[in-house]
Amino acid sequence: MKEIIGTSNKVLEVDLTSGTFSEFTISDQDRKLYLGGKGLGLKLLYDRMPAGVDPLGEENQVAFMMGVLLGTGAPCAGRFAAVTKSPLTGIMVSSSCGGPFGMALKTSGWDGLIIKGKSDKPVYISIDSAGAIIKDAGDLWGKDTHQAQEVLNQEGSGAVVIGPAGENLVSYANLCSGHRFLGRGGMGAVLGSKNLKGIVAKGKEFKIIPKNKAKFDKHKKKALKYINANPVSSDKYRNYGTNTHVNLCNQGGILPVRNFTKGAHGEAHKVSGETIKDRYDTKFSTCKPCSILCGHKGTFDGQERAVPEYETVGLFGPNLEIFDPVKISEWNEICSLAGLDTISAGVTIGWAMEATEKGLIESNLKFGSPEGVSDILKDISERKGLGADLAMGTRALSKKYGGEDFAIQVKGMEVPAYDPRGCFGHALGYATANRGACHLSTAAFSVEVFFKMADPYALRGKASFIKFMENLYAAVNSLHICQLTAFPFQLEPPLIKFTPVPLLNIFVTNFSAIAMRLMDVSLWPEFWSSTTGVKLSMFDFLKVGERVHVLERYMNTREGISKKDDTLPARFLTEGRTCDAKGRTVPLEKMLKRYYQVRGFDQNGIPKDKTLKKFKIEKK
Amino acid sequence: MQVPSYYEFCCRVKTVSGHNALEKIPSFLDKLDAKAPMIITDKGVTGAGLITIVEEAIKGSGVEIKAVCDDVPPDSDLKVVNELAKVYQEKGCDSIIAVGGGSPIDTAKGVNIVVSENATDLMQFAGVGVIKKRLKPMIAIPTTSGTGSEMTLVAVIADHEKNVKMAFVSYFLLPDFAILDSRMTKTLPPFITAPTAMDAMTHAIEAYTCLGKNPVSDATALKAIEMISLNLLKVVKKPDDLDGRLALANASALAGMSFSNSMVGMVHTLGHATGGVCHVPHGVCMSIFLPYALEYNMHKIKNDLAEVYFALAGQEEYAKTAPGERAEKAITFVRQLNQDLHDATDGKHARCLKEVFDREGNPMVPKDKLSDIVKTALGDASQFYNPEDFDYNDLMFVIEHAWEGTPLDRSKIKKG
Amino acid sequence: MQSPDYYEFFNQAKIIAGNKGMDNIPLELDGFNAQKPLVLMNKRKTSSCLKRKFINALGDSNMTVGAIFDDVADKAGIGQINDLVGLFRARGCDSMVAIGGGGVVDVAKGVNMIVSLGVKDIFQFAGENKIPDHLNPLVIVPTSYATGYEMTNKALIDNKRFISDFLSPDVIVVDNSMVKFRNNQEATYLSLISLVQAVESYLEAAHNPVATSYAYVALQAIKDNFTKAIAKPNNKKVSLALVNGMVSGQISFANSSPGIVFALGEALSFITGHEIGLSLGVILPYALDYKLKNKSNFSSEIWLGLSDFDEYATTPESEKIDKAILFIKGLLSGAGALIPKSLKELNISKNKLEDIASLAVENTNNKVNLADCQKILESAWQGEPI
Amino acid sequence: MNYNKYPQINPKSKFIKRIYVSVMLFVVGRAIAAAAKSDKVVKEEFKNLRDDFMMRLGVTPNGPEMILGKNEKGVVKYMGWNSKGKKITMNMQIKNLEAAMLMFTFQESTTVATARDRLAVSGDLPDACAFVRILDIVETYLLPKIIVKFAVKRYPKWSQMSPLRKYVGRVLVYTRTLLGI
Repeated sequence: MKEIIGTSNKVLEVDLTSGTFSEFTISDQDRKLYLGGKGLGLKLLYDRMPAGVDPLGEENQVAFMMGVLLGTGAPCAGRFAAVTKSPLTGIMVSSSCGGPFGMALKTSGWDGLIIKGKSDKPVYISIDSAGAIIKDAGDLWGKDTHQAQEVLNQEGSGAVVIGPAGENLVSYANLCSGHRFLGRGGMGAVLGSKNLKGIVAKGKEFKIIPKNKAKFDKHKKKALKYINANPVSSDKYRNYGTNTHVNLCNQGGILPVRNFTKGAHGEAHKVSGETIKDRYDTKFSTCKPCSILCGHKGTFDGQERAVPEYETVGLFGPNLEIFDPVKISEWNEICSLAGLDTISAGVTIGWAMEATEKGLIESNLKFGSPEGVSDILKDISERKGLGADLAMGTRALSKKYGGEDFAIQVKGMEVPAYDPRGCFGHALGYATANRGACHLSTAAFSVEVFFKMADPYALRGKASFIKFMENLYAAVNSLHICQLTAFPFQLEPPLIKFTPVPLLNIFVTNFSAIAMRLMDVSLWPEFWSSTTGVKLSMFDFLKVGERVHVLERYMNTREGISKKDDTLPARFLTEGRTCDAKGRTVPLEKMLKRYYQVRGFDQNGIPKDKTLKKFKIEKK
Repeated sequence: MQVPSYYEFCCRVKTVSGHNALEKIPSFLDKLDAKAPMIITDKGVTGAGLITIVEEAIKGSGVEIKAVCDDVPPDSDLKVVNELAKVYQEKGCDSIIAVGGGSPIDTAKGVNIVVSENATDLMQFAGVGVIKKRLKPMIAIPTTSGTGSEMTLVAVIADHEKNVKMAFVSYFLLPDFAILDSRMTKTLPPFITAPTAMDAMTHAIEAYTCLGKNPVSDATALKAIEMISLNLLKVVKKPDDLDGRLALANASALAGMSFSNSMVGMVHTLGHATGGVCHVPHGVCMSIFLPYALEYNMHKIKNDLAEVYFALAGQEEYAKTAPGERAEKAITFVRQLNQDLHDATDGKHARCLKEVFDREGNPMVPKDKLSDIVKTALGDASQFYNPEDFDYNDLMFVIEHAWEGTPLDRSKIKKG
Repeated sequence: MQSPDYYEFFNQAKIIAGNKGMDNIPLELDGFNAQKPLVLMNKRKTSSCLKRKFINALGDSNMTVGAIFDDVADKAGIGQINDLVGLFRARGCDSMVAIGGGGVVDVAKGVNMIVSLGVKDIFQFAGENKIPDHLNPLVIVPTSYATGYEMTNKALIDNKRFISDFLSPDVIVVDNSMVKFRNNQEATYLSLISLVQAVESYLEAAHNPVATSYAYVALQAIKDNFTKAIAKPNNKKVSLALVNGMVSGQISFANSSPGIVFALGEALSFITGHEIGLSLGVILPYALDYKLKNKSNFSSEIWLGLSDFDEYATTPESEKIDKAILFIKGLLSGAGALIPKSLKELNISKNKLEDIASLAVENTNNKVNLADCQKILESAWQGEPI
Repeated sequence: MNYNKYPQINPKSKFIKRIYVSVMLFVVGRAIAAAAKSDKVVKEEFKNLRDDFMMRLGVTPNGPEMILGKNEKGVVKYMGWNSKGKKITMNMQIKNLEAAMLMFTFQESTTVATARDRLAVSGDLPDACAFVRILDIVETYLLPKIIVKFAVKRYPKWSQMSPLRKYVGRVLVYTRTLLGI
């Protein structure tokens, strides 16, 4: 088998309009400044796509970017990213996935794939090291994500496809590869609008060898040690998957209950990862390769189904006041097959239930009753009846029917299953995250609520804390490696591991700026440089993260984003949770002001020229 | 435009104006879900056949006029009010339409208090802000385009037995609707049109020049002045000019808005008194005293008066006149207007007190009454809104000139 | 001038403006036989000290405040309204006081509908003249923030329009301790709202002697103070004058038929989320140019509002409108960077214009013409006069 | 919704201002009574008033206030701050304490206050008019010219009030006000 030392730096560019493809190489500078994955994807689109294009129009482009570490056997690196302009939010969206497509494309010798143009009839793309062939997908159209993949996988070792939801341009339809998803922001609709049912790559043509093998293996050992030593990754996630969050969130009062009104619920334990594990004997079903092993499947009354991730459980469960794992797993499956984002779907249905209650719309959806949910999910993916409206997402919905105050979305993207009124840092993260309400851009809830390393209600230092987390994860997603490694890689290094938590808390809460500087995140850059052979210090690494974040922000401001959009649903700003006697609401303004300062944005949230200059982003 | 450091403005009346505005009455009554109005008016109005127009406009709309009472005397009083209230209750009415000038409208306000509060003694509601609930729906249809009482929150009702006049002040006394319809003023004879319009003119000018002025009342006042000076003579010469009539009606309403918020000064101080002592029609007093009061206050209101001149004479004249002379010109203009009206009504429109005659043609203001008038005047509240202070002697000095019809000797005016 | 063949004018509100204005609230409410108001604020839109100032102003009156709810959302929603109805009844309130603008007032009007008429669902009243009867007294204390509907007979709840004379406030208290602008952006946006509203009530279509009198007041206030406000936004005199103007502007607007500029600005801010004042500022000049094409649209009196007697009198009739429009453009360019020169500069993507135009038409139920809307937006986006 | 987060509020009483206004009312009341004895014009004005004249000048809604009227002998007297059991023929109410402060700190003259509708009068208006005129004269006695110039529309000229009369009057009024005789 042929070998690739480090990276191939080859990107395949397919134009569906003309039906042709071409390839180009990534410049060393882009590679150094944007690493790969999300970051590089954004940069490529920034160079290729003008502002103000219609997300579902011909001019919109999708970039699939394979991480540098993908295929090297680095732990938890079996992931790839996709970047495009979202029909849900109208701004840039990036997503990460652990499905087989990534490995397949990379081992066909490609570091990335850019799709542009629009086919006039349903097609799919078949890729190998020689290039791409566009084939008719007439008989695939209408198939669900699994059937479609079965067909495509006959031509290769990994595919990514859309389901009916994507074909019907549901604005939060997603992409499916294996049983993993590029979940958020409606990328499915973008492919659907291009009449592209799926992409399959031959794979297994190349072997990926790190430049500096010895150094690489050293770090790999260290990484595995950390992962297996860390209680979160080696115990919680490995045993219960992300659903271990249910109890933690419930105790912390940040569980979404009844469309984000309560914050906690007595029956939450019924849907916790722990309960699911011992009631539905779960087995591993993970990304490949992976060493954390958070993904599971289980047997729900007789049928083997994937165990829903925490977001799905939280938003289909407590958020609708339903505590039946079987139902939730069933709905999860419906979404998987149709290619629907479960977060947006869950929140949208939550909105529909409350709107029905308040007489803004008419439906049979009611909090606490599973009745009608599976039907509405199908209707959404087929855009039938009320489903057609729900398919627009909560922002458009609430603009049409009213009820914007309880439309739980930011910049058009529905809020994941962490109630920001219990973790102000995370709240700021929601407001400033580039793709809209996103729990992954900071994941601050874990530090504030799970590990209690910062006072969740304090405002001091939140700005620089959030800035750091955003930068870190932007960089991690550009490597690209699983974000869950953040727990072991950050918490296991001695300095943090051996400082007592209360002390950490005081330090992070009051001197976050310094605390963040002392954070040892060297492991990630080491992996990258040992693979590419290009030097990358820890500070370069974080600077890349910042660069990526600022670039994405700048691209969004060209789409009209400014301070007015960096906000939260009225519910979080004006109503307290019932579980919180103080009835606290998020004092966003104060944090935002400071955040813009530390970010180098003006007070309207637009990156200053000198900030752009600092990161070598040329204004367009 | 200077914004005073404090002011109040209120006009809760919905004003409806048009050549066929009356036809809207049913829909308005419906809005306030009323369908059985009682019409209160005076003989003059019925005589002129105005009520028939109103009835025509309402006919066939589901609204049924339960009673038409046209026996309101010019100086209405408590007795009348109580009688009408009885009628209202007996006939089971649910709203009031007042058609006419000051007297019917004030009476209607009184009736409304009695029927809404189920009052046995109206007088217990006298005073400021005693009435604290919404009254029955009331529509006012002015027929004189002068008094502006359709726009005021005051009702003055006399009790001739006890021989006292009581003022009722409450925002709930404002009619819900004031309907200005050109047909209602069309038949008003020139020699009455003239003084009533001058009455409105006075309201507007005093509103603009007295102490209670505020930006909003200024704006409405200016409009009113402009509309009157443009249309008054035209209408007096050509009584059936409907557009002119409508303009005057509008002007009077606008003036009403202004003065009911900014209050009025010396002209009214003397005017009320003259009316009270010698029963000279209000409008007549207004048109006579206006120029004199302006002269008396001149040194305090020079700038405002200059702006009034803009509205009076129009922009060309205003531009032509040197800034220093505009105020003077304004007074001359008013005098001239009185003169023109005098000619146009072949002498029926009085320019000075000695020219005021009653129907039998004998003078209504004998010179020896002047001091009585002044004494009464000193008890009139409007004096506090007048820019310049005055005492007995000042008033005598002014009214004597007004009687003779000779301009004031300014040197004699005491300036503070 | 002649008066039009037909017009209606209504301003329910008593305006109390100036020094110690708020101290009159107890008396005014007592005049309606009300002693216990529920007070609404939006602490994110008004500076924090206003709450204290309000309470102090009520000192030594027998009035109790049922509650001061300062968490009103920016946009009125039925959920919060129902919550507040609960609070209103729990405290046995009998009247509403709204401090500020936008959602605060809409919510107040919503609550008032329910508690006054004792209904469960207010959406039965959505639309024109659906409200059957008088509501409880509503006092509005404008601050430096407004959206253009507060003083009118309109309310916007869950994006549904309520239009009825019974929705107009009963008392408007412009107290000079409450109106100070926090920054010149706020000042600009507020002024622009009343500027547009006033200008549009000078359109011949809606020419109404009383309404234009109010519009005149608004224009005068803006003419004298707009530029000052940009230089010194926290000057009390200036902000008092401008907020006064805003009140008059809204009243004239409430009595004129809906104008195209305001409709467009409203639609623009609804779809893009920009402040309505800003949206109006960007659109106004282009709309004016468009209107200019047939002058008959305007009454030359608009120039009187923007100049003074001497200047007006000495301007030849034919030039008055041009001068007025020139003056307005002057004001806008005076605001410099506060008002972008085009929608493009605002980064509004072109594919949104269509929706904006049709929304504007829908909101005014077809009282404005779609083609006009599109033309104006187009040129406003390009930044080139038609 | 958590009601306790939004408590009921009973605005405090403005103690200092109340005291100040009460004192001023007291002084004014006594001064008028005094002037009624010392100054012929004031005397004249009062003579024309009805015999059972009894007026209240106060602040709505809950005071302070002062009562002034003629006693059975027809002598004008300051009758304290409690209107109980007195037949008020003319009632002058200042709309609120702040308005009263503005008046009694001479930021707003009586004229301006009336023009700004800060006073509400009920009862026979002629009496009220007379009273305001009296008030103006008394002010000229009590206060230095600089203040009064703003307080009244026109400051009495030599012809109307010779310095002699003014200063003698002032002394008399002050002593009587203080001693209450």
